[in-house]
Amino acid sequence: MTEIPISHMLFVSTALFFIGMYGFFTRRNMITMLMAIELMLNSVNINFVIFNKYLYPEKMDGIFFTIFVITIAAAEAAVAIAIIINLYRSHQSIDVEEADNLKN
Amino acid sequence: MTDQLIDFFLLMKSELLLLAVIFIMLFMNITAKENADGTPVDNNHSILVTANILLLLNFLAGFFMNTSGNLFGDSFTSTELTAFQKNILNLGTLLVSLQSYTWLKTHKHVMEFYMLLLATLLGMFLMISSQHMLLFYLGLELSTIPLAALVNFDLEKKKSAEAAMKMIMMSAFSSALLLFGISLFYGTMGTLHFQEIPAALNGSDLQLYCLILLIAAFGFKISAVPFHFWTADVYEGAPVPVTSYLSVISKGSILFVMTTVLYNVFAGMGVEWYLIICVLAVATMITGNIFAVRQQNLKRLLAFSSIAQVGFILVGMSGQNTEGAVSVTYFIIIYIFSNLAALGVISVVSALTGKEKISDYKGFYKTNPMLSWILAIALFSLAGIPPTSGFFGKFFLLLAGAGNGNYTLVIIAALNMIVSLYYYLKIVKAVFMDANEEPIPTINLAFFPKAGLLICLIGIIVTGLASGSYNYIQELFASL
Amino acid sequence: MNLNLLILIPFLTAMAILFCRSLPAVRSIALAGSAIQLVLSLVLFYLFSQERMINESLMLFEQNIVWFKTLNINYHIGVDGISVSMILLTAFVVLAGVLVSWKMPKATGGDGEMGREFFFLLMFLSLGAYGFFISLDLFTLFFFLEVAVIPKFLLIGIWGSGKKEYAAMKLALMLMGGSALVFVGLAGLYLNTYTATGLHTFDILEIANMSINLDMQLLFFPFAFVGFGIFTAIFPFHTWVPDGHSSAPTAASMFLAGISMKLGGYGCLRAAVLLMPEAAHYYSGWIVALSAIAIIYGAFATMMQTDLKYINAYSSVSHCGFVLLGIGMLTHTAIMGAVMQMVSHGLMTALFFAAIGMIYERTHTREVKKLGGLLKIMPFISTVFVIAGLCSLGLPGFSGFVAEMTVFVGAWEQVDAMYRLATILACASIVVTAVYILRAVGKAIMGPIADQHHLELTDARWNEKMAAGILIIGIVAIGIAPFWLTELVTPGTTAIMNQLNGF
Amino acid sequence: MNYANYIYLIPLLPLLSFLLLGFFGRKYVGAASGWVGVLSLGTSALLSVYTAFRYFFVDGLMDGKYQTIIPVKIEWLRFSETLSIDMGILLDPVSVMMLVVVTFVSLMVHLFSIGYMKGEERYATYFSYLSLFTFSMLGLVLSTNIFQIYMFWELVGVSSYLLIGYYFTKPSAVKASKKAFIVTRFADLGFLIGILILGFSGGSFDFATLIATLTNTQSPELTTMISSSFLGITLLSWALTLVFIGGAGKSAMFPLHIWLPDAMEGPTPVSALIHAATMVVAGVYLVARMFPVFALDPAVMQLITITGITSAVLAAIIACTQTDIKRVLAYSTMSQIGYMMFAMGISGYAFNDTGYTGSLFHLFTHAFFKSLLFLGAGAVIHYVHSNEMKDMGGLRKTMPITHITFLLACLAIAGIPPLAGFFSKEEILLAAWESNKTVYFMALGTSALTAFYMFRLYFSIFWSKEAAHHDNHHGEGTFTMKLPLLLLAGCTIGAGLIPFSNFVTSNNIPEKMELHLLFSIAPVLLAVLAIGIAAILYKNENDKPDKIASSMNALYRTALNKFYIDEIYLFITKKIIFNLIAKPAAWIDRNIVDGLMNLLGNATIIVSDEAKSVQSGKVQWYALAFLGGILILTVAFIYLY
Repeated sequence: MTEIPISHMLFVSTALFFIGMYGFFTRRNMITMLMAIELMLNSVNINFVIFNKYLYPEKMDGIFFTIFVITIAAAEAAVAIAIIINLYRSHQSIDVEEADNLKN
Repeated sequence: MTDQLIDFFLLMKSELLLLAVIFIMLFMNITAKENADGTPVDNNHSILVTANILLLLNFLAGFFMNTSGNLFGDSFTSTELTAFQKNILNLGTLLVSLQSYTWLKTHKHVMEFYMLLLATLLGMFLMISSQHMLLFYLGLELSTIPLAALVNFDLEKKKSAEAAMKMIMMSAFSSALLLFGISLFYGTMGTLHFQEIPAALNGSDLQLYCLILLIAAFGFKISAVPFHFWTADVYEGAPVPVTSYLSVISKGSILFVMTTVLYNVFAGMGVEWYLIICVLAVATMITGNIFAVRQQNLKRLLAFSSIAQVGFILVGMSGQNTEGAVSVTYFIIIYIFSNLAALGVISVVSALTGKEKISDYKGFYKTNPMLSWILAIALFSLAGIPPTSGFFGKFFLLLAGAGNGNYTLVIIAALNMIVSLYYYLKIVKAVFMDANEEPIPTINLAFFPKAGLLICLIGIIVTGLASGSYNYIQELFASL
Repeated sequence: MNLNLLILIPFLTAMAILFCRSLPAVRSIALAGSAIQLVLSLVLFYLFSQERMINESLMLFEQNIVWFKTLNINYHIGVDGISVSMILLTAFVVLAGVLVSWKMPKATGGDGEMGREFFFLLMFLSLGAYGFFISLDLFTLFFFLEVAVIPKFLLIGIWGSGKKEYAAMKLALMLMGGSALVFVGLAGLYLNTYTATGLHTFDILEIANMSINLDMQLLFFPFAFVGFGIFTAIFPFHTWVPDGHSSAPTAASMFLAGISMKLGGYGCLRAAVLLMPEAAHYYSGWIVALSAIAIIYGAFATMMQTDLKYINAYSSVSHCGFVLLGIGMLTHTAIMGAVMQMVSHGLMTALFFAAIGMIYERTHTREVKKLGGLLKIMPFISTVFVIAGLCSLGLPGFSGFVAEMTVFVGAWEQVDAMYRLATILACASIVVTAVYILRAVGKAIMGPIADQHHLELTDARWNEKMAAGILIIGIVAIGIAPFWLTELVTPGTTAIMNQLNGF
Repeated sequence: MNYANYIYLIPLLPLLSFLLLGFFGRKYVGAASGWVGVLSLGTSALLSVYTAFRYFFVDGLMDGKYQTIIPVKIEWLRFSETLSIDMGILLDPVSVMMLVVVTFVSLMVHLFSIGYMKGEERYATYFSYLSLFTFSMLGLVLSTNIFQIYMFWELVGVSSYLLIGYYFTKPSAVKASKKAFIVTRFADLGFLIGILILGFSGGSFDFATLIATLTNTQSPELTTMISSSFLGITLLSWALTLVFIGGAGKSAMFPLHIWLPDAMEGPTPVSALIHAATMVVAGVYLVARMFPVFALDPAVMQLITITGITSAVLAAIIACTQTDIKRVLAYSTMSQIGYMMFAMGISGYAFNDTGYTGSLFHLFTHAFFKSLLFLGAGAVIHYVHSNEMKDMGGLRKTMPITHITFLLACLAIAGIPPLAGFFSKEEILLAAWESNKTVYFMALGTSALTAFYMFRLYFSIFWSKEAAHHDNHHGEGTFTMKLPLLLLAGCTIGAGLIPFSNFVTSNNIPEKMELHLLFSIAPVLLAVLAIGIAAILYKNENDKPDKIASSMNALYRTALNKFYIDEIYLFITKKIIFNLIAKPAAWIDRNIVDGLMNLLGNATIIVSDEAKSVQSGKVQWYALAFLGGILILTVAFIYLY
């Protein structure tokens, strides 16, 4: 089995990153936006892993980074969702477009 | 083994002490007594006294037994400089804590406030000491995520929730971009260790792109234009003490890190980041000032003014010499005092009357002369008027910036000072000159806020006139 | 003599004022403090004259304390004759200002008249002025220059009249603009100095002994000069003067026009011309042109004013033009004239504002059209007004004549046709000055009584008489015997000339 | 007694009395103020006469030439190595002569004023002003330095201003004082620039040095001043012309004379002192002071001549039509000063200097008879409370002393021998005859006109109709008012007999006075004829004058309206300077210069307002901006830079 070249991998991760970003810009539901962020983070994780695997297999930096990113993403999501829930209580909506009272 | 252990304790002294405080708080929270009907006993005052005393001790402890050395495979470092920077943040936190007394006294979740607050501080400490991107990233996130929760700390307020949402969304977005940058860095260099990066820098386009992403992440935290949009909304929506914390401590810590990272780690790409910083500085100063001119809400105004201040700091940072680093650090101290004094007054007034508009402050002098003077002096310091220390801070920042030969930048900065003076004076005008039918009633300050404000006031006056602090920072940087 | 006393006394006075409760106590302390200042400055004058006989060095009573070591910023103070004359002027005006404010102007925004704050700010302002005049380090100089901005803002905004907030804001912003330019100029100068230790320096005496790169001089001279020039109402950045002066309470107007505008002229001389002589030569045509415009244009603009304070404010623009003209001419006599004009204008305009303030306090109007025949009602105040006016139009026997003539004679030494034209224009302003002064005097002081209610008004009180007396003594002392002043300033101006001719 | 021991007292005594009366007069001296002034002036006058005696007869003359003595001189203000203002006292024939004239006339005026000003509210102030004026005038005539003269020049100007505006509640007085000051100030501008040129190019402000340098044909200063020119006129001419403009302004020469008639708003004794005898001749004095230098430049001398003769003729014509007696006298003064001026202009230096001597001689005699005329007029005005001729008439019986002295003065000014005016006028006419016939005939005509209008005045006041019944509460005046009239009348008779050229000549070498009796026939006859015509027309009330006036309507109207010169000035100042310069300047300042400043501020505010919408409150937009920032930086630094 031939090895998949790194460029393929990178293509996937980059695509994932920008898909996530697109989602972040276009979705109006806050939860969906969070999911989009997760996509972006995951693309980063793929990056780390493939760089580690393909380019610098002698050290484990990338892998470790990935683990920490996953952890922190979870924590971030938890806090974010808590905030969103709280927001829902006061706004009765989790539509990001409607949360624009603070402006100018 | 014992030696190592002692070293470990000494090197991580700040972090460990902070952890200890957090755990004491946690313990107190767990063991909190409840009333017969299950509601917690209202012992806020004693909690606040304890917390403030602990923070004071923490701050005082920061002066002693600072050693230098590395830990965790050289990814954590502690030097005199980091110890000093951490202690600056300790002081700032103490001041914020003192000033939040009025607000917290009637709040239901005092303990949680402190735990979250100190957790972010811990994150900043880690960040300052980090010698590895991983640790840096961990510190960054640790200092951001609890802050979002803090922004939402007035749970019942609509604005608070919205602000928190904006903050968490934006910080998640920015950290995603930062991580993307770091991952690419990793790809190009194979290492994320600060000591190894300089050798691995080759100035390629990809690395430059990564650097831009890194600076953008910094820019987000210090609210440099165009990464600043969240700032005003969050500052306005958050409870005033949190705003204070965000605007000085959080920003200050990032600026410390940014100085270290740019000056030491990315010195090899100095030409590139210098230009980026210049562009950001100009954009930040101008935008911050322009937006601040027409604000009616004081918190929002100070948010934009703090953006403008960051512009000035970036000018200093663009100096790329020891003076640059020194003046940035020095200015942060001054900025902490000045901004906390201004926000401290606003915090007290806001907590007691809920008034935050400039027009509410008309005739303030008539009822609260002392607070008015403190506010005015703080604003003068922010505007850079002598004999307040703000003058010295700004002067040295711009001097450092000019030291690199970029006089245009300095001219733009100098002109921006005029605009900034305008909106600061607008507040002063409302306070001193305008008559008001219903001025804010006379406020009786509790001991803690009063102490906090006085410390700020002394700091504002002394830090500049007495050259000691500047010379000390200079020595710290020179010894690196 | 320890020059720090000059800063210390106002500081201590200000501090003492802070701890006073009642207005009488406050103003007594302020009066005592400013009287001590005057005595101190006279002592300084005496000691300086004594010391000058045996000591040849440019600056006397020097003190040099390291402040920010690594930046080579020192607290370096010392005086030469120019500074001493400025210090004397400050002391005179401060004392007169305190006396005039005996009955406080009404304050807005605060509680009652706020006497404590008023005198505190006045003392603070004088502290800034003293500090500025004794500084020999550009940083210290700039520090004290800016110290004075905020008190002015507050004084005008709180105790002023008319469009006071607008005026206060305008003044603060324009002066801040001036400071900003000064900052750029000084910082640029600093960064182009090289000392033996490898550090840059802010020290005026050290910089004077170096030759700064010509390109850099050409780049930074305009910043420094225009920056300081804004304080001295350089055309076209003079518009803060009319608004600021006319809205300010009497004492603040006196300080503003009497002292504050002199900071600019002194700065131009000390920081710009002395330190960047080649650039001064290069730009002298511009300076002369701008100041000639300011002189004649200011004078014509004054003719159309109907508010007494506006009249004096615009005439200040015109008169301060002489200062800049003298500096721009770059001849020894002209520069000496500029210094004398600074002193003279300081005293004269303070006297003018004092008189206007007294009239306004009684009649509640400054409109020339609503006044008339005041000589009959309040002869003392009217006489003071006329004396100030006559000094303003350059009558011999008063200081204005001496100063203006010195500037003219010095200016004429520049043979270039453009300079000559500027000089003639400047000379022509004496006619225009006569026109507007006499119009004001003729309408307000002489003529039939405009308002029968004015007949009930009283003449000057003791404090006002003393204030006017002090200033008139100063004016006449220069007008009758100018030689002491020229002797005082000559070594200083000679040093500047040597610098200018030294390449 | 050495000059230096006392000479400074002459100007300082009036100064002292000014200070005393100015500070304490109103409260403490009160009614005695007049006597304080008289005392100080009397002492000054005595000292002056003593000085004159000593100078002319004891020690002034050495080696056949009157020496210039400078007993007192201090350096007052040093400008540069060569230029300084020195304060000093210079004694030479001209200044000593002027010293006597000024102190004497001033003393007379002081005396007269004691009665005339009695009961005035600001009695002490009046005398302090008078003293101030006398001090300034003495300082002026004793100056050693051209800048010193300029200083006192300004001081006399301001004292004149104060005295004209003495009745300050009268708008016309205020206006007149303002006009006098501003017009002379305008002239002084020329003087000042002239001084600057002379000082810079001539190398000194000191008269002696300046004259010595510039009359030395070898000196580089003179060479420079003659060789360099501006607009085709040499520097020397410029300087002298400008200095002369200063003199012309003070001496009310055409076209700068417009202030003098209005200046009659002041108290009449003041007019006698300032606007007849002393200050207005300062211009002549100035030319005399610098005569050696003026004589170097024929063009300027010609200008002086033209100005002088034009003023003389013009003023004489106008004087014939005026009805206010003080105005008639004012124009007559102007006309007589024109005489002096053109006499200066036609004179040569050292030889052929009859004009010079005549001019100063006329100055000397004119001071006496003109102040006498004014004081007489003052007495009349005091008596009838009006300035207008129509309110007078037939006063010869009620005011005998005034009448006689006035008549004497009229005869003197008309040039009837052997009164003072005859001798001096003859000298001037002689000089004119010798140098320029046109000038001579014009002067002769003027002389006749002078006789005519003076007697028109005299007859209208003292003859004409019968005396109206004035409430005669104070009679002809007190003794202090009559005494000066008599003393001055004495001088008017005697002054002409002084052999003037024995004392005052252009090069200070005494000459013998010659009388050309034959030459005098024509002028005297003409004068008598003119007096005759005046007598026919005005001795008794009739309608002949009106008929004549209407028969030459245009000329009469023009003269009555003073040749519309005032209107021209008014047009220039009000319409052109005010509307075209001052108003636009003020407007531009408020709207354009200040507008630009405000615009900067307002623009910032507007931008700020507009920019606020960028902060939309939408978090996705923020993130987009974030990304945009990164993209811009990326594009800028990776692809562009």
